[in-house]
Amino acid sequence: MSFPLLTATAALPAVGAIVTAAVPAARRTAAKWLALLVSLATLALAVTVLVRFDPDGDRYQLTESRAWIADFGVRYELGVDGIGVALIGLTALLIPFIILAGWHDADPSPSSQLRSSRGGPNETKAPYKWRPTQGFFALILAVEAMVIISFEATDVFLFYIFFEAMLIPMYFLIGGFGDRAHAGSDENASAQRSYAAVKFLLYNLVGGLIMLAAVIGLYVVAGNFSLQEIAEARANGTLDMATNTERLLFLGFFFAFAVKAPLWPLHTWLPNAMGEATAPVAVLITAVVDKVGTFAMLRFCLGLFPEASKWATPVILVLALISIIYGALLAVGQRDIKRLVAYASISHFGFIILGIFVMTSQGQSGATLYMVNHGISTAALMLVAGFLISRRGSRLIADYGGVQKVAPVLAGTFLIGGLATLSLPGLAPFVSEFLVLVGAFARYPVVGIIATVGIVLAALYTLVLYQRTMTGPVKPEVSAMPDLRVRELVVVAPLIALLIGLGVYPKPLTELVNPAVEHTMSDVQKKDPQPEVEAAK
Amino acid sequence: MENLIALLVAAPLLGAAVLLCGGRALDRAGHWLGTLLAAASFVIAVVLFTDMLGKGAEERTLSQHLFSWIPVEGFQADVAFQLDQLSMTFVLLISGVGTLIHVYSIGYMEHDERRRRFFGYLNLFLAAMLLLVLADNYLLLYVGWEGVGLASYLLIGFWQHKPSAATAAKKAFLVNRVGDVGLSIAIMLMFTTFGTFAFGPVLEATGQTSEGKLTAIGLMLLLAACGKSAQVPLQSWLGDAMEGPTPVSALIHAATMVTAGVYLIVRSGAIFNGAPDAQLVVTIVGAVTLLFGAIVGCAKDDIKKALAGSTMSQIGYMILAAGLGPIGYVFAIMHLVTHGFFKAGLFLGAGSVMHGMNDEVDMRKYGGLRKYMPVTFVTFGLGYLAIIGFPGLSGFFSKDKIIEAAFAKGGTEGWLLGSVALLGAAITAYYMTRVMIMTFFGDKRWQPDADGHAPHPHESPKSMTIPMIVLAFGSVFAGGFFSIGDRFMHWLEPVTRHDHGNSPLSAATVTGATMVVLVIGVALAYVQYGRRPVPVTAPRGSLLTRAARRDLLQDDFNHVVLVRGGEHLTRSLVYVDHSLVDGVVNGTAASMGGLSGRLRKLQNGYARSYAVSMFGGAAVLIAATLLMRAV
Amino acid sequence: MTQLAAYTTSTGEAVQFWVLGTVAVIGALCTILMKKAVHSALCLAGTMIVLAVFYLANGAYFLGIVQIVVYTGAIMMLFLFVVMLVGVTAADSLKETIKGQRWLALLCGLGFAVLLFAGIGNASVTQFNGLGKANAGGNVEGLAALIFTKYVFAFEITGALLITATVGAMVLTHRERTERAKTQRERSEERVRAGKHLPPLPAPGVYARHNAVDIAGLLPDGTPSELTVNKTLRERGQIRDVSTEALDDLRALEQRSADRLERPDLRGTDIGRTEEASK
Amino acid sequence: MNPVNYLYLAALLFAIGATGVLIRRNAIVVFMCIELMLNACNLAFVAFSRMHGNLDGQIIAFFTMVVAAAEVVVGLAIIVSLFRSRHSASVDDASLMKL
Repeated sequence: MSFPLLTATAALPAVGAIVTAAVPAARRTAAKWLALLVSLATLALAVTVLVRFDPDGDRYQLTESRAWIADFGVRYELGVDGIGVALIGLTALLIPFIILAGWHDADPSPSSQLRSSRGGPNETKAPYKWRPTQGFFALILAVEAMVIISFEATDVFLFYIFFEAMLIPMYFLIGGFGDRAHAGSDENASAQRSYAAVKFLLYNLVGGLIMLAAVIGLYVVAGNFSLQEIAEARANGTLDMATNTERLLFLGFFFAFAVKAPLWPLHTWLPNAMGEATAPVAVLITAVVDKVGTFAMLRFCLGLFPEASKWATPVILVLALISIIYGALLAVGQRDIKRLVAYASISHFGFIILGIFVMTSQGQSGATLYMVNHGISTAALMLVAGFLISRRGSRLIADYGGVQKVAPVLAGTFLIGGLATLSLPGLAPFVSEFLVLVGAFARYPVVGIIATVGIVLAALYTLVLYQRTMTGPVKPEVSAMPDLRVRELVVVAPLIALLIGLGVYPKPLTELVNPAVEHTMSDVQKKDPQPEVEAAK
Repeated sequence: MENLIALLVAAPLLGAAVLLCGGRALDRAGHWLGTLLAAASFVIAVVLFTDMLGKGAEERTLSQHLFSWIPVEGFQADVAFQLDQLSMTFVLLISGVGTLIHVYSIGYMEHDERRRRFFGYLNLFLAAMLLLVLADNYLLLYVGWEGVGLASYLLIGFWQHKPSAATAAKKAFLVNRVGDVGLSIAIMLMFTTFGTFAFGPVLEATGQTSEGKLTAIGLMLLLAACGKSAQVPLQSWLGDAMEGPTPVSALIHAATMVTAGVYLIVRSGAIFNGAPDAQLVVTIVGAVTLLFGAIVGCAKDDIKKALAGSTMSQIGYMILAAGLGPIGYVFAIMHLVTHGFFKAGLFLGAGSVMHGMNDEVDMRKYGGLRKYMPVTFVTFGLGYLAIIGFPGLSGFFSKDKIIEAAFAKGGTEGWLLGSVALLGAAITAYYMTRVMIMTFFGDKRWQPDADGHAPHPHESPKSMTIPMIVLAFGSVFAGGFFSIGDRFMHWLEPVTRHDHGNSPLSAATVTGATMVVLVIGVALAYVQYGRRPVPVTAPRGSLLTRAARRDLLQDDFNHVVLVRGGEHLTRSLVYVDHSLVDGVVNGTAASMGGLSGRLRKLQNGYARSYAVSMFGGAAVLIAATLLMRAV
Repeated sequence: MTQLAAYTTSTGEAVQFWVLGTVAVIGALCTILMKKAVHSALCLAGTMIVLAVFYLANGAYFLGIVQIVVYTGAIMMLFLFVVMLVGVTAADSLKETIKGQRWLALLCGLGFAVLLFAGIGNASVTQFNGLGKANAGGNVEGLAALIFTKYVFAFEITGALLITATVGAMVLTHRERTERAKTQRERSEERVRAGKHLPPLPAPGVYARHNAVDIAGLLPDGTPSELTVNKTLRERGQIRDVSTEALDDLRALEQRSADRLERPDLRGTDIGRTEEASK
Repeated sequence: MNPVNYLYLAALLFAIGATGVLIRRNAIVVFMCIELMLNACNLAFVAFSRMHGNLDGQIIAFFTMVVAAAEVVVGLAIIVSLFRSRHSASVDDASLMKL
């Protein structure tokens, strides 16, 4: 058997997490460097996966398969298609930036040693033994490991386990490491943070439990958990599901993914979680973890239940449209920078889900590209916003003004992040958004037109945010604000370069994704609508 | 030769990248670099132009395929350029006027500490605009289209410390985005109808689809054009855009951005030709805007805003002409080019005046400046004569032709449109004369400003006057050069086609009528402003004047309906999200909590209470058993 | 005796049933309604004796005797013994402190009775066999034969149970001394040091309400002599009236229960609070 | 008279005992009520024994007595130790089952 590359890609950060967590309390910096190195090594492995992957080859490549829980037909099965490779690449790419951006986020703050505001009342009595820095980076690596294996798993049960297990480190990341910039007292912030963390956990747990029921139901119906086997059996007719069974199972899966994604009206955990978490963790949530939800819709919902997916399409499209418009409108109404980005993300997830369920090649390619591009663009915007917030110590938009004058580079990167969010042509998100819109329009013109309204609203919230924070007279509180430091520039510059690069030349990505999308299209047995006129091409 | 096309775009793009990413080190040489690259672009354009002239009329189209941009199943978007006569005209205008404005900016922005960045933005604008006119498909055009929007956003909001500038920039971008929705829907429609959105295949296949589809595409394109070219109802951003530095106004208004809409319509001529209803709407929009802009221009005391109104009106002429179909395409473009010269000249002149007057923009505080700024006066004056259509100057030829073409449309529409165009010419003469008189003639009305600095009107430096002079040349001679022997028409005909139409009025009649209204307009303005002293504070004015000062209340409408309504909508949605969507979930949680709290009270810890429940439960069980037995 | 086990019941048995049955029910009711535990115990004992008679009437001679000897004789004495240990003054308050408990209890009791009656009524046992055959070899012998054959295992286990219960009772009531017991000397020294004169309690097991130190001695003619009472006893407050103490205890107990029931809820509002905070 | 009447009597006594358990707070009285309930059961067993014509019912009643004796021993011991520590024989006072 050849080298288990996929296992290694997932296992490396997992091992890294354990080692990082074990670094002695005093060696905080060593832990940071260790985490960074591990994440970079993971990136190298992910690149290897990317290189070894042949877009035009088999549907699932680099497969691994071992018996695991033989009694229940659970196998340790890994394999990637183009979409998975792209998202693994995105994850491995973003984690080093997240680690670098959060370099100082988990340093014990001077106040926390005196009167620790986190960890509950016991900690004031206990001597300061907790190692937040090690924990923070270890948790990030743990999330990375779980996300990567979720993208790789082709066994439904294996996927489910890591899909759910992800919640544990995320819960601690949200609840344990809050944004230091908050309005009000420490106690207030602590209460809000735990509220956000619990809300995150409850929403996702409920989704996960419903999915568990569906997973078990799937086993009862199909007799095993293997994605490939079930899909194959369904395709050649050996596995016949009753219509209602299929629909119920589909709904069970979809609900969990819709919570994770998040789709209106299951979205309210996201603004809380993103608002209260530190900026890098917020990026981790929206750019990495939530992608598992949309990815799983594409792989599991469409792959396992094509008929039910088609059955549910109208409702899902309406919900996606509501997400797009509603998220954008709410973003306009936010007073908190991070919550604004969160609502913008909800709008963008609406686009992704729209692209997946319009079931056209353009829509699904666009949705996949959107996942990658949204990850990069939100990371850029959110991380710069995090740098901004850490300087002023406030998340409220009204507390800023005229930053452009004192910190032009920060303002410039913020603007580019914002422009990416509003899908300016030339930047990567445009490609994906336009593909989704075209894909939607080709099959459901009205849906496409309504979704297009979203791009105006996107401009509105982005520009209002930029105007209120960056332009105008310099507020006294921001007048001494330093511009981006080298570490921060190292974080932002590559992201922006990627945004521009993928905006101008997205071909490598589309070529990676296209064959996978073709497979998905054949799963659901849908053909693209043909143009009315066969123009000479 | 065709490999040079990419360089046209690449040169200013490189400049933008270097200037914006480069550090302070470039502060001293940055503006030269920017100007040089703009000039390089112009030189390349000229080279390509001469090459093009050397070919036969039908072989002049060049194309360059760079790379495949978005290859997705059934969806091919390429980065490819197409340079034909229409594009060439624009490229020359954009890079030429653009270069002049760069030169002008060297002087105008001399004291601005962020000059390097300004030049970066100018270069970016140039690159985007060139991309727009060079693209060989609608999607790439869309990139340029939005790129222009971005650059104008950056330029209008260049003085970001002024909240009004930042707001104006945002407004411009947003209104343009509304138009962009039209363009993207048009592209989607093309994609679903034709399976492609490259110019060639789409424009060739227009005959194969229904008129309804074409009308839909046409109307969507018109929406896009309205946004970018500041046509009613999306014109509101243009007046506010005057918050930007004056070269920006010149660049946006004269040569480039606002003419993009005209380009789009003329480029998509085949689509509009197949959709007469869409064409009718285009002409109506053009005619309405023509009057709208002119009326607004009459009332404004801010010199730049008056010129902005005039721009709106002139673009209205072009849109009107473009809406006339093959009769008008050529004249739309011709007016566009001549307008590019004289309006750029006028704006640069206005900038020069402001430069000498401590950035004062209120014309009521000018007066008698002709003695202090002779060069500005002369160039501005030539621009003035050109725009009102003084015989022999550029505007005369181009505008006259449009009025003629409007009549040639035929039928009631023709008469109506022609009359509106004539009326517009009269108002143009009126408001331009007003601007001229208030600025350069009459008494000195300037006063020390709040800080006690009395303005010392003076002529601007060479770097500013030379571009004005060059543009003045263009204003004077371009029209004649183009019209003699119908040169321009023959040049563009292979692309746009041309149709003479059958005008109910002879060319001479139209010219005569134009002259008459011209004289009336000038005379009215003279009577009102030349004979009497101009009051420094604006009189209250008639209802129309007051409405026109407020952009005919369109902004107020927007404010009340869109801004205020939007604010209420978002605020109520935030509330809904918090209390309804979140509330349902939290309510479930809270009711669970409440229920468990109530249930918890049952667990009061008294053994006897538990005993009661046990006995009660036992009783119920026995009862159930008995009942089941009984049944 | 054998006729009692016949197929029909005699009139005498019917009379006996209705008379003694009434007594048993009254005794049972008194058991639960008497204020004092002693009275309850006595009433229960009465009921049990009646039951013993019923056992005998039903041909369970062995059980009837056992009921009298073991139950009424031993167990009820045990009860009385404990009542004495706990103190006769520890009267039970019949005031109900748990809201609705009494009504619920009555409802349960009544419901239970009705259900059982209904169940028995439904069973329609109109004929019965009588124990003539089973008791032919003597009741005790019959029982013994069953116990040592069919139920021998259960019998052995009950033995173990009894042993366990005995040991358990000893363990429960045995107090392990964790420290050296104070000697009488130490106690008296402590008392002197405290300077307080703790009057003795009334003697246990009697219905004395106070320690009676102020009761004057009787002169030979039967009149009480105040001289026999030491004045200092009164001045020191050495007269200890326990009845008020007992009543106070009772009141305190009721108060405690009431307090506990109406204890304000401190939890259960967490979600609302954090929700407020996040606004 | 039908011996079923014994069963009715047993049922009545049982119900009375149950009510007593529920309304009395003195642990000793509660115990007595439990005894009453056990005795009521015993009566029923004895009556059944007569009805069925075999001695099994009596055996069960016998075992019940034994178990009741054991229970009383342990229960009273518990009451005594409770009284020692709390100076009260009220079952409400021993309500440690609460949160």
